Amino acid sequence: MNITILFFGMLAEETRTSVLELNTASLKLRDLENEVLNLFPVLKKLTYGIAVNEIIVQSNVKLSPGSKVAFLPPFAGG
Amino acid sequence: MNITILFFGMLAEETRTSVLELNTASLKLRDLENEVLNLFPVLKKLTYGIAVNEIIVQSNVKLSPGSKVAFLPPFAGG
Amino acid sequence: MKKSLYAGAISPQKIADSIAHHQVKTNIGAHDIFLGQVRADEIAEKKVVAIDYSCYEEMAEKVFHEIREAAFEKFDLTCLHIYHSIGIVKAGELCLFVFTSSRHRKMAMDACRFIVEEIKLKAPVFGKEVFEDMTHQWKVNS
Amino acid sequence: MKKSLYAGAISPQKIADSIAHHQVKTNIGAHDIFLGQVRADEIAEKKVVAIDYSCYEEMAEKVFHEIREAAFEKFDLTCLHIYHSIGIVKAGELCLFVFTSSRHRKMAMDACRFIVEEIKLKAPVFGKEVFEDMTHQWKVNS
Repeated sequence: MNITILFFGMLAEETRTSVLELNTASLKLRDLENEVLNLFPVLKKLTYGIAVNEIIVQSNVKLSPGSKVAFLPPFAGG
Repeated sequence: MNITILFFGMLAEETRTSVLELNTASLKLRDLENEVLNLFPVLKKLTYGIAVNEIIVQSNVKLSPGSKVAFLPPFAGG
Repeated sequence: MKKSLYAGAISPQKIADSIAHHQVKTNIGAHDIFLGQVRADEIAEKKVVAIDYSCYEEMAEKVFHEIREAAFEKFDLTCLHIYHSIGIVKAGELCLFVFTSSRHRKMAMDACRFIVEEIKLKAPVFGKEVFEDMTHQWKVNS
Repeated sequence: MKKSLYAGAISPQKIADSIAHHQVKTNIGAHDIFLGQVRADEIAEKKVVAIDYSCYEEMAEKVFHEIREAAFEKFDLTCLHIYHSIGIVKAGELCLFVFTSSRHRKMAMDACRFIVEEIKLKAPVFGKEVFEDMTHQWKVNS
């Protein structure tokens, strides 16, 4: 299925990518995350959180076609 | 000795006075306060605090010639 | 001694000017501003149209000065300004402007709250609530 | 949905205009305003001249909206505004403007603090600290 991967801030800088359409066999978030880490090994040494469809998730949620998976560096707002 | 008596806000309105130079025999605050209450009986039913030389006092302090004794209604600043 | 008593209502423009003056101080990371605004309260079916503030001037300036000194002592502040209106302030207009600045947000916010509470408690300021029919009653802080 | 993201620095004039707009609301007795200002921090002997803010826009607006809803739920507020800069904000300029209004001071102040903490914690906003020599480092909230 197609998943949209988004990178922001320092992560976009390090991966040199901000949006990526990925055709993946991963059905769950952790599998997709591993796939992305293999594509961009630089992410392994960076701190990030993940939002699926604009909501921060900690658990290994199921993905659906068209899900937006965002890799977010530490927040610096305010 | 001469003491300056000051009234503010509601107290000035009720006594119809804001400044009064009083030549008094009172040496201590409570005596002076009683003297003032006799001059302005309306004060007896009003709430007030007293400042001597711009400092709030609760105790029966000694007065000196030229002391300024202010009768202050409840504060409403802020 | 810096004066805190201010004739009449405090304008939004005065607040903007005050903020703008702090933009050269690049060690500031956080400002907190508290504004008191006169409410059109209804009391016994009469509406407050203004508060006429008066005060014991010498004592009030001394109290504001002491509050300022105490705040600088207690909190790590870069700047601090206090303005309180004296005279007529109409409903909807501003009567109090407390402005604290610090490197970090917590100090600015803690200091601002401390100052506002101290002013309510200690400043010899008196307020005459004026109604539409020009009668009045004396305001008491709760 | 009301937008909170704001292009560039927030001007003191915008704050004044915002305050002025509230003078018709005569049930308001207290406003609290928090302002974030960009500091010219020195990091390894290099001075920050600006922060270039970016964000995950859709998510950020959603988070600001949720923070606003939560604040109205928790506190008795009359009005509430949140603006966060996106793009370049120079040292000394303002990047965050939180504005709470209520009948009474405690609600306005408690709400303002709650909102600022929530923004720091939850808003997906990223800051690139730009140095004099145009090198940069990524800011992390402490």
